[in-house]
Amino acid sequence: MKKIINTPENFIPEMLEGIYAAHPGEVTCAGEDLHCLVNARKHPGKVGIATGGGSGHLPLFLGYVGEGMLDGCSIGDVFQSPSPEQMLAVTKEIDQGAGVLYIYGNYNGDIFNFDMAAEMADMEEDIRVESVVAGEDVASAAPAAEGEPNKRRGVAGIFFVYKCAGAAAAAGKDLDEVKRVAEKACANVRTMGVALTSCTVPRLGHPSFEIGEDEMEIGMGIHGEPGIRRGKLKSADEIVDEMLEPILKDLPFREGDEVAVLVNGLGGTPLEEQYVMFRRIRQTLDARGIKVYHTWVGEFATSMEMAGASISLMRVDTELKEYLAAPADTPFYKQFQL
Amino acid sequence: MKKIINTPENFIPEMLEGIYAAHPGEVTCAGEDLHCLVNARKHPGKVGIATGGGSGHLPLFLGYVGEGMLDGCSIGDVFQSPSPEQMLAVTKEIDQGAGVLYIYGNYNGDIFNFDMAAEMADMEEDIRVESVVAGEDVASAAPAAEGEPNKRRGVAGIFFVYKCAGAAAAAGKDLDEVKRVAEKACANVRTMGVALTSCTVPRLGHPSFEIGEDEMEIGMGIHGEPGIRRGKLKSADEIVDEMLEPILKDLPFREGDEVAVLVNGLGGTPLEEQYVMFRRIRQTLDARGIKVYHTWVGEFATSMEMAGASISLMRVDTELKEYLAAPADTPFYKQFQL
Amino acid sequence: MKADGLRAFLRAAAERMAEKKDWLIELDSRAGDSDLGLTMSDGFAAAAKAAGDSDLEDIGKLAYTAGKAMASAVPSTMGTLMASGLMQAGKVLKGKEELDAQEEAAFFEAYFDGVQQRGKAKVGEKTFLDGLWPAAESLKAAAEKGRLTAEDAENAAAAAEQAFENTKGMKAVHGRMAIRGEASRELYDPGAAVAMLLMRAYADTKKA
Amino acid sequence: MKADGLRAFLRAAAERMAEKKDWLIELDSRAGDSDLGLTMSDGFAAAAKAAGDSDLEDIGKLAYTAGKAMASAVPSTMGTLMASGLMQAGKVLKGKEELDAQEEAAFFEAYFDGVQQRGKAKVGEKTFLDGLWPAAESLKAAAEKGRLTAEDAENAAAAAEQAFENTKGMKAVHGRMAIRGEASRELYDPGAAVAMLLMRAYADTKKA
Ligand SMILES: Nc1ncnc2c1ncn2[C@@H]1O[C@H](COP(=O)(O)OP(=O)(O)O)[C@@H](O)[C@H]1O
Ligand SMILES: Nc1ncnc2c1ncn2[C@@H]1O[C@H](COP(=O)(O)OP(=O)(O)O)[C@@H](O)[C@H]1O
Ligand SMILES: [Mg+2]
Ligand SMILES: [Mg+2]
Ligand SMILES: [Mg+2]
Ligand SMILES: [Mg+2]
Repeated sequence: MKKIINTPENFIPEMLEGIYAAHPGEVTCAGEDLHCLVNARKHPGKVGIATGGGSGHLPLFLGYVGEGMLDGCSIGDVFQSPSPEQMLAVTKEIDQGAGVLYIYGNYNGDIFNFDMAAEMADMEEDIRVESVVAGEDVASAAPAAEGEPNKRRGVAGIFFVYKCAGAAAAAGKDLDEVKRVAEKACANVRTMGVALTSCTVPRLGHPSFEIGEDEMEIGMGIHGEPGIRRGKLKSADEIVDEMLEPILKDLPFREGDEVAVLVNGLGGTPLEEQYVMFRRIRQTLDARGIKVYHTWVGEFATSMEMAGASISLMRVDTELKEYLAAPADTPFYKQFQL
Repeated sequence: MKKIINTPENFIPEMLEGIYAAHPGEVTCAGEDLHCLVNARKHPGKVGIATGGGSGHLPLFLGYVGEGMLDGCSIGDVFQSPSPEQMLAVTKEIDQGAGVLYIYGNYNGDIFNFDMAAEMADMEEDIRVESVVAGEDVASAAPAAEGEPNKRRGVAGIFFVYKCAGAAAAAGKDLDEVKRVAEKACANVRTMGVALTSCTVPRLGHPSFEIGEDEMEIGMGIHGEPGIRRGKLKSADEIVDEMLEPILKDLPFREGDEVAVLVNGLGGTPLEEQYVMFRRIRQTLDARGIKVYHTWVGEFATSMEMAGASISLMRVDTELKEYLAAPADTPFYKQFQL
Repeated sequence: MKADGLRAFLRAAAERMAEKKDWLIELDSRAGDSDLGLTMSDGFAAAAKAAGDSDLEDIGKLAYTAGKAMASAVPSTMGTLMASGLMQAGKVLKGKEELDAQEEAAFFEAYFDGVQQRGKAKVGEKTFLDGLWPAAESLKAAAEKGRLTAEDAENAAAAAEQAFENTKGMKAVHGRMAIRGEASRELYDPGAAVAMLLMRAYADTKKA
Repeated sequence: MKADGLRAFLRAAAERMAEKKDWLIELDSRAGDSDLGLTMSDGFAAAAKAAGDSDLEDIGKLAYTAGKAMASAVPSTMGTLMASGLMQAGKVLKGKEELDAQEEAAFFEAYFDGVQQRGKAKVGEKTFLDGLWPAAESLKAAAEKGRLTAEDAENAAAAAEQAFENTKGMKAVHGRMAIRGEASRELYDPGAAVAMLLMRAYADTKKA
């Protein structure tokens, strides 16, 4: 385990100290707890949006707190959920009288804690909270049957959900409307990942999983959850084909559709390789008559030093495009009006 | 070597195809050669700024071509200089009648090629070209004696040079003035790096250097050039101290100075760890009475999948702050007015 | 049972979890992320401490307080579920300074409900619920006779132990273990092991 | 020497570089980035091809053309330096369709100057210049007598060979090898090896 840290125990608190020190005036902490990060600028009357989850995924989660995106975020230790108390502290801090929307990924621990926090916000603080749970990893489960809960993991595609909901809230929409936009984004996004190497959780000190020197795992989750197929490392084009096919089939994405594309590096895979992947994605989309509205390439949801990448597509219409196009300004994510 | 590529030979051309496909309307290529990338938007009468160098360092070099930064860039294969002909093609494309400034790193091959390109631009195209060579890696050589050439490598600190010169050019300054600003930025920036793992040049197929499972090299260059000291991996605070001390001594940075700080990930080191590093940097600067004007943390000049980081400090005054604060918008780097 | 009885129970639970920490880590490492030993020993220690530090006589409020302490100490899946169990028991028993046999059995029923409502799992889906359910049922039946003895508690603990054994063979549908699909049948459920330790701690308390 | 002589010389240089490709890679791998074998064989092949494809009779223009082809084919340190050498020779000899002995020696002097001006190294700093310089001097002296024979070329090649041997012991101050500091004294300079092969190719041409 080769990490630039002091001790595993202090890793996340020290990282947070660094973040507050680097971005004064942009983010600040709610109460005394470093794990509760909020936008330093307040917008009276605006719907608040909070997220949260385990650490180790920067710029996810707290990196999207800022203008035009989210208002607050609570984070736990590496790959561990923050507590309901922390979520509540963020909720109280960001509520501007218009209620709060939670947007987070579909993981047991996060769901339980956000649900408990929502109950506490309602019972103890009289804050109306709604929740949207992102789960778009097509490799993680079959699509949910009518009336059944969605079992799919939430991964990098949540970026699109944040972006659209954040823009809707910034545009002054009310809680129901912001929630509807977030749900619409969720319903239209699909993701698939590939992992080449494991990361190491500092407290554990050993790689989360074993993977051969010449192997890859298609469909693996961002904590090392098993994917669809373990096999020999193939060429970039073959890897992309194997990831894109299930994504396209799932929604499905059809000729004439317009999509936003996100190529996301998991941490250890250079930007150069991500662009080699996008080249193939673009070729395939062109060949299928699927139009690309806009492309994002880079690290949006990582798994510390894990090598690998994910591809997310979101089908867009005029409304989602308008929200995607709106400017955003956080310490970790900046976008001018498209 | 675990890379998401097709073949080593096609790695860079395919990456470039991906970049052009992902950012239409922002960047375009000069002539027919993918390796010659220019801003798609032209600004008549503006001084053109070109850079260039080997591939494998994204977002360096081509990532800084865009509004408020650079106008064009030629790149070679991984860690290989582009040719004078390619540099000339970029020069011709970006010249808007006000001349062109080359800003690039202090490497033999790049110097020879840029010099040849400058001669060709002068002789064949009647374009006035000036050059500023960035070399701020304090680990790479002693400071140049009076009248002697600077032997230091140019590394991540060149970002500050691009930013300041780019803002000066965008503000309508003439070639001499933009060159003066670039030189001033160069004179005030210092960098030091640390490497934890090697990267692998795809064509070679083996790591560029050997390094033990528990070792680090302080001062190593971004192509694996030897540093100051190879030793056991230490704690984040100790590593930062060992890097920061020589930087502070070199200029020197003194009590009362104001600085811009850049913590740069080399590719394989997660953002989380970079912020742990910044925490210590900030503590030290605070203790020395050195004021931080603004902080940049992230990947600005990488070495593909190499794990490690560098720290750059630039001493700033009113003029440099004004140029740093100006907005910038490239596909890889976005900044709102500070 | 009075408030001090609940304090003793939580202390015993914390001791049991601490004692079996490595075993829980081991169980969880096969299926999940190896954190269960740490979260359960830390979580019950936090609950026991919160209860010990409080001078509440109201058993319901005390259970609720202990649950909240657990939730903020260990916000993992099982941490939050255990907190939800304690908090639900707290809501149901609020206002009581002493529990009769049926109320004592109801404590575990409410605990079960709290976990069930939070986690939305059903019995048979290879979770903590499968460990707790037979024990809670056994206590409920025993309480019909008007008092709960050390032997009744011992029987409940034995039922939980058997129930833990029975999780081998079940297919996981929740949490990280669900990822293993059919292969999960070969593993014991770590959450059910926690239920067994919890009932064992209850038997310890009744014996003392 | 006429234009066709230059074409033959460049062809011979390309052959020599191709033949010694692995050896150059090996030399460069100890000090640099192992690319020299590839860049020199590709670079001289490009120069030879450009010269072969052109029907210029002007030796100066032909050398310049070959140099430019080399520069765009292999923009590495040595690629650009060799291109600069050819281009400088081209500038000096522009307008000549046939070289007399002194002009033929001047070709190598100009080549030396081109490399020197581009790279700003001095003799003794362990570079290509140290390999070429004694050979160019030797040809210049031989040319005093009015003609340059195969034997003169052979002597120049031998001088370059000796000069290459002498680079061991010198301390590198340019390029990647300079990073090694004092330790560079133990290595031969790969660029000087190229000078030796170049002069060997010249001797080949004069013999043929
Ligand atoms: N929905 C659920 N309801 C009840 N228990 C659950 C549920 N999901 C998971 N569990 C229990 O949680 C245990 C794992 O707990 P824990 O290690 O905290 O989870 P993780 O570390 O994966 O978040 C499982 O063995 C199972 O008994
Ligand atoms: N300034 C210079 N002038 C002349 N020759 C030089 C100079 N710098 C380096 N060289 C020569 O270049 C050789 C290395 O060439 P090359 O492998 O192309 O360099 P690199 O791959 O390091 O860019 C050295 O052995 C040396 O002879
Ligand atoms: Mg990275
Ligand atoms: Mg676990
Ligand atoms: Mg070399
Ligand atoms: Mg080279």
